Amino acid sequence: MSDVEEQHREYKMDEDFDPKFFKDIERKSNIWKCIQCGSCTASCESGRWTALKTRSIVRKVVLGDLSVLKDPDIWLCTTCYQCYERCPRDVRPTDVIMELRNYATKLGNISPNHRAVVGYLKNTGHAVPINDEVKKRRVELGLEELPPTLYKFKQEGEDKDLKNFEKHMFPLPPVEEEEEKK
Amino acid sequence: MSECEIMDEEIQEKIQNVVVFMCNECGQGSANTAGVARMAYEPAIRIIRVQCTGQIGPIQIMDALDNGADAVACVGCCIGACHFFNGNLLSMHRIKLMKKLFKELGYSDQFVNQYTSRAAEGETAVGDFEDIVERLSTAIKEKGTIKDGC
Amino acid sequence: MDVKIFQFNGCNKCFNETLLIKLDSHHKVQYIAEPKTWKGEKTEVAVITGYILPSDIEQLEKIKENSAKIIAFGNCTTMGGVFALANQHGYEVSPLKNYITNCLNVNSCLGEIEELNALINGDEPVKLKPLCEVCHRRATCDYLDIVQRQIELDDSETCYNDLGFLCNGFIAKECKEKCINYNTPCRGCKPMVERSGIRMLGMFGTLMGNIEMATEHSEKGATDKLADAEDDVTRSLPDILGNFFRFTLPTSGLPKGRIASSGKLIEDVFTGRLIEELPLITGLLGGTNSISLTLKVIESYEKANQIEISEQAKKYREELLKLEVDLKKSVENEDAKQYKEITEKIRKIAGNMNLSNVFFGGFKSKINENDNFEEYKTHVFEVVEGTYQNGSVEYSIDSDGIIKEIKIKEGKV
Amino acid sequence: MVKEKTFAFFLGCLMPNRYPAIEKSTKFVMEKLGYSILDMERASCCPAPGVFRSFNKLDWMVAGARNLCIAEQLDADILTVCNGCFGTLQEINKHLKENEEHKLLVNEKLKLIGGYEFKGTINVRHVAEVLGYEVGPWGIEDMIVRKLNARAAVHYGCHFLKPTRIREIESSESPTIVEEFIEVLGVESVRFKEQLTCCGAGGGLKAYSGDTSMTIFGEKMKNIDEVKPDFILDICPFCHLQFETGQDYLNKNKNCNYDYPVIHLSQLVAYCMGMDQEFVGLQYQMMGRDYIFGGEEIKKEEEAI
Amino acid sequence: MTVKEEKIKDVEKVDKDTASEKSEEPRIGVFVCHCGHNIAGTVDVAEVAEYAKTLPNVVKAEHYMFMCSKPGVQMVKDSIKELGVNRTVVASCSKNQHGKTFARAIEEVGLNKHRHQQVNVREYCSWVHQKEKNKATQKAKQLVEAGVNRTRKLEDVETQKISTTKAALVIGAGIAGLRAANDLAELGIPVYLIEKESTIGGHMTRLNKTFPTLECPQCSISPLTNGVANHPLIELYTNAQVKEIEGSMGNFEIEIEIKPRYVKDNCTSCGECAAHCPVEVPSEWDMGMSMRNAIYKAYPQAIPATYVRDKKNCIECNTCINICPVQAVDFSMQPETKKFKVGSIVVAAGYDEYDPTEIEPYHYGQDGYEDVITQLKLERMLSPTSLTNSEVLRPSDGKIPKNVVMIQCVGSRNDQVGNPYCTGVCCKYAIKNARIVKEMYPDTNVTICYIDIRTPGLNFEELYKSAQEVGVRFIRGRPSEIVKDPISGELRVIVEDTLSQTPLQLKADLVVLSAAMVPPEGIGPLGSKLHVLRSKEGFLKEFHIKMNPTLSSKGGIFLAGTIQGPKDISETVAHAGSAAALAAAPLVKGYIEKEMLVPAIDYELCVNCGLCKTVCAPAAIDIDENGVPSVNEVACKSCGMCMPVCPTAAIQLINFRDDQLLDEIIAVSGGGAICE
Repeated sequence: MSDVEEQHREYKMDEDFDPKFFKDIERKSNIWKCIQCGSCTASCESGRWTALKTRSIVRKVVLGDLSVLKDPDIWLCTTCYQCYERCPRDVRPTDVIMELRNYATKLGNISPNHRAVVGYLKNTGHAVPINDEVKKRRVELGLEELPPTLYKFKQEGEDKDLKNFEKHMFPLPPVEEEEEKK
Repeated sequence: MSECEIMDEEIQEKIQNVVVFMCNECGQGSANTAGVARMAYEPAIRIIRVQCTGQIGPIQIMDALDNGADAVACVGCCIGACHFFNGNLLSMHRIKLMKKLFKELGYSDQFVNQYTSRAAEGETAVGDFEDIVERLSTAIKEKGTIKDGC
Repeated sequence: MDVKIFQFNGCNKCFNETLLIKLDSHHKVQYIAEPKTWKGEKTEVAVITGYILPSDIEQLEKIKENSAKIIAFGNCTTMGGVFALANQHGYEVSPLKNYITNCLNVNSCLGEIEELNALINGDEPVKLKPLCEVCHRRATCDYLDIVQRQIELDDSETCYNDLGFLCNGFIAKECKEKCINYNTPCRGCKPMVERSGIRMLGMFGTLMGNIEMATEHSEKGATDKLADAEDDVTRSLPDILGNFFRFTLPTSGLPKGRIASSGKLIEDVFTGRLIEELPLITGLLGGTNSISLTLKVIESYEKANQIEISEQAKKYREELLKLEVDLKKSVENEDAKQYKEITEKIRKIAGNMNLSNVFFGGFKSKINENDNFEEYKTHVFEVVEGTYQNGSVEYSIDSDGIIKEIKIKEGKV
Repeated sequence: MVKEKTFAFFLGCLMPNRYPAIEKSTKFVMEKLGYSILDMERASCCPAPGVFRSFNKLDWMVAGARNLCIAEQLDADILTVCNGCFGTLQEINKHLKENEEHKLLVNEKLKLIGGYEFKGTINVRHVAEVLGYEVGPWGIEDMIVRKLNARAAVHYGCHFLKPTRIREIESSESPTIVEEFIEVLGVESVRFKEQLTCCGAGGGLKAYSGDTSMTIFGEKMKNIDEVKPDFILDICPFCHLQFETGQDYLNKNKNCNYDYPVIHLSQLVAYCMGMDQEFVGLQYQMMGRDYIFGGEEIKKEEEAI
Repeated sequence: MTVKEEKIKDVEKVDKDTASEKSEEPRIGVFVCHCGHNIAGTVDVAEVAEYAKTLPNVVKAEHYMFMCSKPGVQMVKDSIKELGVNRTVVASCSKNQHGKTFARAIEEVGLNKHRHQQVNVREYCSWVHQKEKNKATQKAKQLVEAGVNRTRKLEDVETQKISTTKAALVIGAGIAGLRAANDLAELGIPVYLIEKESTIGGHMTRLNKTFPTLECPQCSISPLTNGVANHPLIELYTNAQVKEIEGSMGNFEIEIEIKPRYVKDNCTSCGECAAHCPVEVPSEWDMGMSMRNAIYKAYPQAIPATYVRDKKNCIECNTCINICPVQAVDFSMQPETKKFKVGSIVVAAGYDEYDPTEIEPYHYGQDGYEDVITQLKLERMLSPTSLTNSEVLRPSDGKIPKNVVMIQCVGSRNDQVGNPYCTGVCCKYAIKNARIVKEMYPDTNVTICYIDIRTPGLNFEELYKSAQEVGVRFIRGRPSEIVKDPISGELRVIVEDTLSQTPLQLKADLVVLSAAMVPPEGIGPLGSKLHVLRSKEGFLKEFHIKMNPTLSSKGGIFLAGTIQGPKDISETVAHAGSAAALAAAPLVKGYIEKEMLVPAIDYELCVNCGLCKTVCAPAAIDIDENGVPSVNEVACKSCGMCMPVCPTAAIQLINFRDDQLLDEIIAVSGGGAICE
């Protein structure tokens, strides 16, 4: 933690970190133009109730403070795009947060639930898999039991695409110990 | 500048002199603004001050190309904003025919171009310059320089 | 005086024309149709006709060291001429002055014998007016709204350019052939300025000034897209080279063409030209065969597209063909007087030795005072894509009327 | 050129796997309106804009592009009923059409996945936008056989309108598209406080921290409760889910007792166009199971299922 | 033909004269400037100078730290005196920065100033190629060589005096216009002052108090308004707009259109007509805060005092006609146009208040949100002449608000609405109004939500402090939204206090938006009539932001006040004063100097095609009955557009002739000595 404060004081990035980090964000938004007016935080639905302060996240990125990547707050955004809509300098905070999440994921900072969701996608092709009760309902409603999605074809034994999903998509870093403890 | 970074070496070798006729109004204005703002661009750009791009005819353009220029461009005010009524538009039409002519001769039509810029905004001038170099280098990649033929 | 006349490559019109020197002068004239065979003896005046290729360099050297005065006669020799259009395909047709810098020039296609005489005798060269001053059409010179490739021939007062029928007369000097008198816009074989083609380009480019176009800005602020886009301006000029640089390509300072060559220079001259210009060009470079060649080209097209020809027109054409035969004879036995008569007859019908008056579907202007022009008057015809063949000539044009390829089976025209 | 009046029907996850009734209704409505609906075989999750985009933007685009490719093969515009799916697919489609560099990247990866290639020939549509603008109140008027008489709290959700610069549907501050449409169905939209805020489900928040999600939702419910609507009308199965489970959660943990039926636009329209209440499927839902639409028949009800 | 022959003859004669002059062989002096490190830091100036020495006709090549400094200029002069240099090249900054300096210098020692060639190696070379020193030096050499080649053939161009019309036009009678008109008139110049509204005084008359001293604007402006209205040299036209503007610097021809007042000047402004007029519409002047009749006077103190009839809303009941004691009302009045000649034009068209409806989260102007108003409306409420007797009342229910929230940067500093600029006066007037309100109602909470408080300059920070002292709350944060509770109907402003990082919901009875200043409506047409450039924000563009902020892009047309960009009153007045002074200069002097940089026609080549006339925009080419063209030197704008169209290159712009350009082109396109 102390070293993070250190960075804080000196506004420097640690060298071993991919320098493309800020470049990407810069390219995807106008982050350096932020005037810290607070429109984003004010319009933030989640921020009213939680510690999420969009403005200060943006600030941290501008200052190159990497503690922001470990910050759980970035996962509290509901991507409602209200800040995106109202920012007078067109900073697009939502995109910034999305980028941050990407990097956080790379660093393994990702919640178990989210891991689970990725799991679902990889083996059913759905973030929310079907269950028997719904199958029943579908039949009652006069729909086919399984929607004609990947999952159905997997049942029919043809799941080439899903295998490829497994192989190529959404690689997640291995679970860290303390996370497992949780 | 970004262009000359991406541009591979031997192409850049081939781009030595790009003659840019800039009108006395927006053209010069934007180039000066760019200069004052220290906006870097490809050093091959050579600016010639003229009263209005309407003054530059095919003769001048061919002169430049004959004497070794790799490309020629006219930079004037925005269409409709010419300080002398319609010089930039007339120039534009002549350049169209020049381009056609080059096509007929089997060359790329990117050796001559018409651009516009806005005096207040240096980035327009730099944008034009970058665009010239960009197009020229692609043209060279495809069909070679104008000198290769002769 | 001792005059030697050399025919290099190209058509032999100018060469034949020089027969006329004999008429009203006592020069000792010698005609050398094959410079390669020429031994090379001292001479006072060497007149050179035809276009020059790099391969001719040693003959030229020979001529250079043997002759006191060298005169380039006719457009091909002075500025590359119509054959130089082949340079578009990478040939190196070049004017004499590229090799012999101090030569005297008699421009225009075909060359004018008065000027030649003047130069031979070393008199004051003939002073010539600008073409527009002798042209009976009058110009308002406003911006062009539209560019015409063919016009109906009823208006003989207005300047061609005002009709949208691009004419290069502005840069030309007055000449004997006077295509403009036969409803044919000038192509500037006798320019009064350097690099006339490029000047014309500048002029017409400007005159198209109020053919409007959309303005769009790229985020960089550059509007070059405008100049890139195909639009009315470029579409209306399908063949800039052929129309503005027909006679002056090598001297215009344009880079050498890179279009693939068909292998035969004469064919490369034609490819890329416009169908409605075709008879003029064949007329130019056919030499003693130009009449038959031109008529072949025309008739093949007429047949294919059912353009019917009046009896009168047919009559005149046959007449022309006969005359062509006689002309050949007169040339063979170097009979100047006969040559003169025949050429005058041809001029009467075809307008000039370039056959400006001959066109698809008839003739462009009245031939005899007393006959009814309407009978054999040409009209605007449609451009029909296709391949047209007539005896030794075969050519194909695309939908824009641009000649894609052409085959001329006869040997050297 | 894509087929006229034909849609590749993109199911997504929640609709087929939780609320099949919405799927049923949408098909019913669109076919009644003379559209032909094509199944998108082997379609997957869109994938969800909040969640998967957070993990890896490129893969998110790839998976989305894959779905687009399926529709491109069918050569028909995509129809979605979900803001999430709409958001993802519309954004990816638009982005890849404009951004060559990314298009290349994505196409490379698509080859690995299964020899797909993104061409960018189609568009992505949301059922609410199709009904609101293409069919329009004017168009639906003589198609309906029942006219309700009810007050609804309309919830637009976020990704349907925002970001406006990408969606280009209408202003996100005071949208009227759904209101104007349902007015014809005899449904009055009641304005409530902070109507346009998020339901709290999006952005992976529901998965990440249920409590926060519920806090936000609680506030929303409070505002809705103030105006006492007959039911809550949404245009997104995910919001749908949030409203359902959310009310339940609040009842259990925050000792409220809400019982507002949650109804998707398709369900409403389907009912008004003559589909029987049982197919609207309220009985399967957690809230307002025994809510009866009522409303008077304005036409002899023909070929109702 | 005779005509032409004559022409040819006298041209030949002229040629001979110039020929003799040309024959003296060029001796060129080249001077390379270091410009401190600006040039020398990148370009090897010594090397460039050395290279210059090697060029033909160059007799002197020097490099020096600051060529524009006195010794530098002296250097140039000396070289002319001592070495008989007759053409100079200075490689330093841009032509319009110091080109004149050296031109003047060589003129002082008897050379025609057109023999100086400015080479720009700073903006075009050193500043933009700082990373590539070698290439930059190479380029500099080429540029210098080009300059040398160019100067070699430069011809003398004499300057001609053109007399000016001693009168000025001032567009707009706001504070800026009034100031300018007054100053011009005081210099003895007749002024035509036109105003599109029916009264003069502009925005300033609407205000309640002016910062920082809380003075009464009416009191400060009325001397000026009265003064102008009664000035013998000022002709005032209200309800008037510019219809057409012809001509150029020194001699403009103006046509204005005057809309009828329908009330003759014998009006005694007794007010009977208004009193009996049945029509009532919201008053524009009062920002719709009060009503006016269809025949009205904008406000009691309005000048001119004559009433005016609003034809659009009039129902033509003729009451006013019958009731008027002096029969001043006359519906038959027609719009009239007036023409006059002037020498200079001052544009003082002022500004508009930004319309916040564009920013939807604030719901301005939507029903249910009547209590969201702009500062100008608040000014009207507070002002002594207001309907509310300067009480602050909620438009919705007429109650005195308990909570007033002011929102800054509405339409300023906002890329989304395309106004990136800071208006710069909002903070000041917001603080002023906040303080006034707080002082009026001590138990009302007045809050200002700001991004940054910008109160530069004397007395403004003090104003800020005084506001804090009386208890105005300042919250640093830009409100994202104004929400209305559908049930209680109360407004809340949602904002983050960025300093304490807390999201707040401020209860607000009255929300005041500090709206930006934007270019006035109809500036576009006016701008194009005047042929002046506009900045991308839409204001009229000044010639040079620092050195010449009052001259427009077109000579003879000057900008006064907010038409050039947002300003407060004192800045506006100063700006207007300077505009007036500059506009007056050529008129007082009586002439302007025009350089005869015009085309010359070679009549031997000319084929009388007349194309040059076709393309000449200022119609500076006359064609005589024989079709022979000639150049009208005064009208010519030296654009050279006639050159490329001339098929025979007969018409050539002096010093831009084909061959002169060719020399320069050869050098820069690499055909020059340097690349061989």
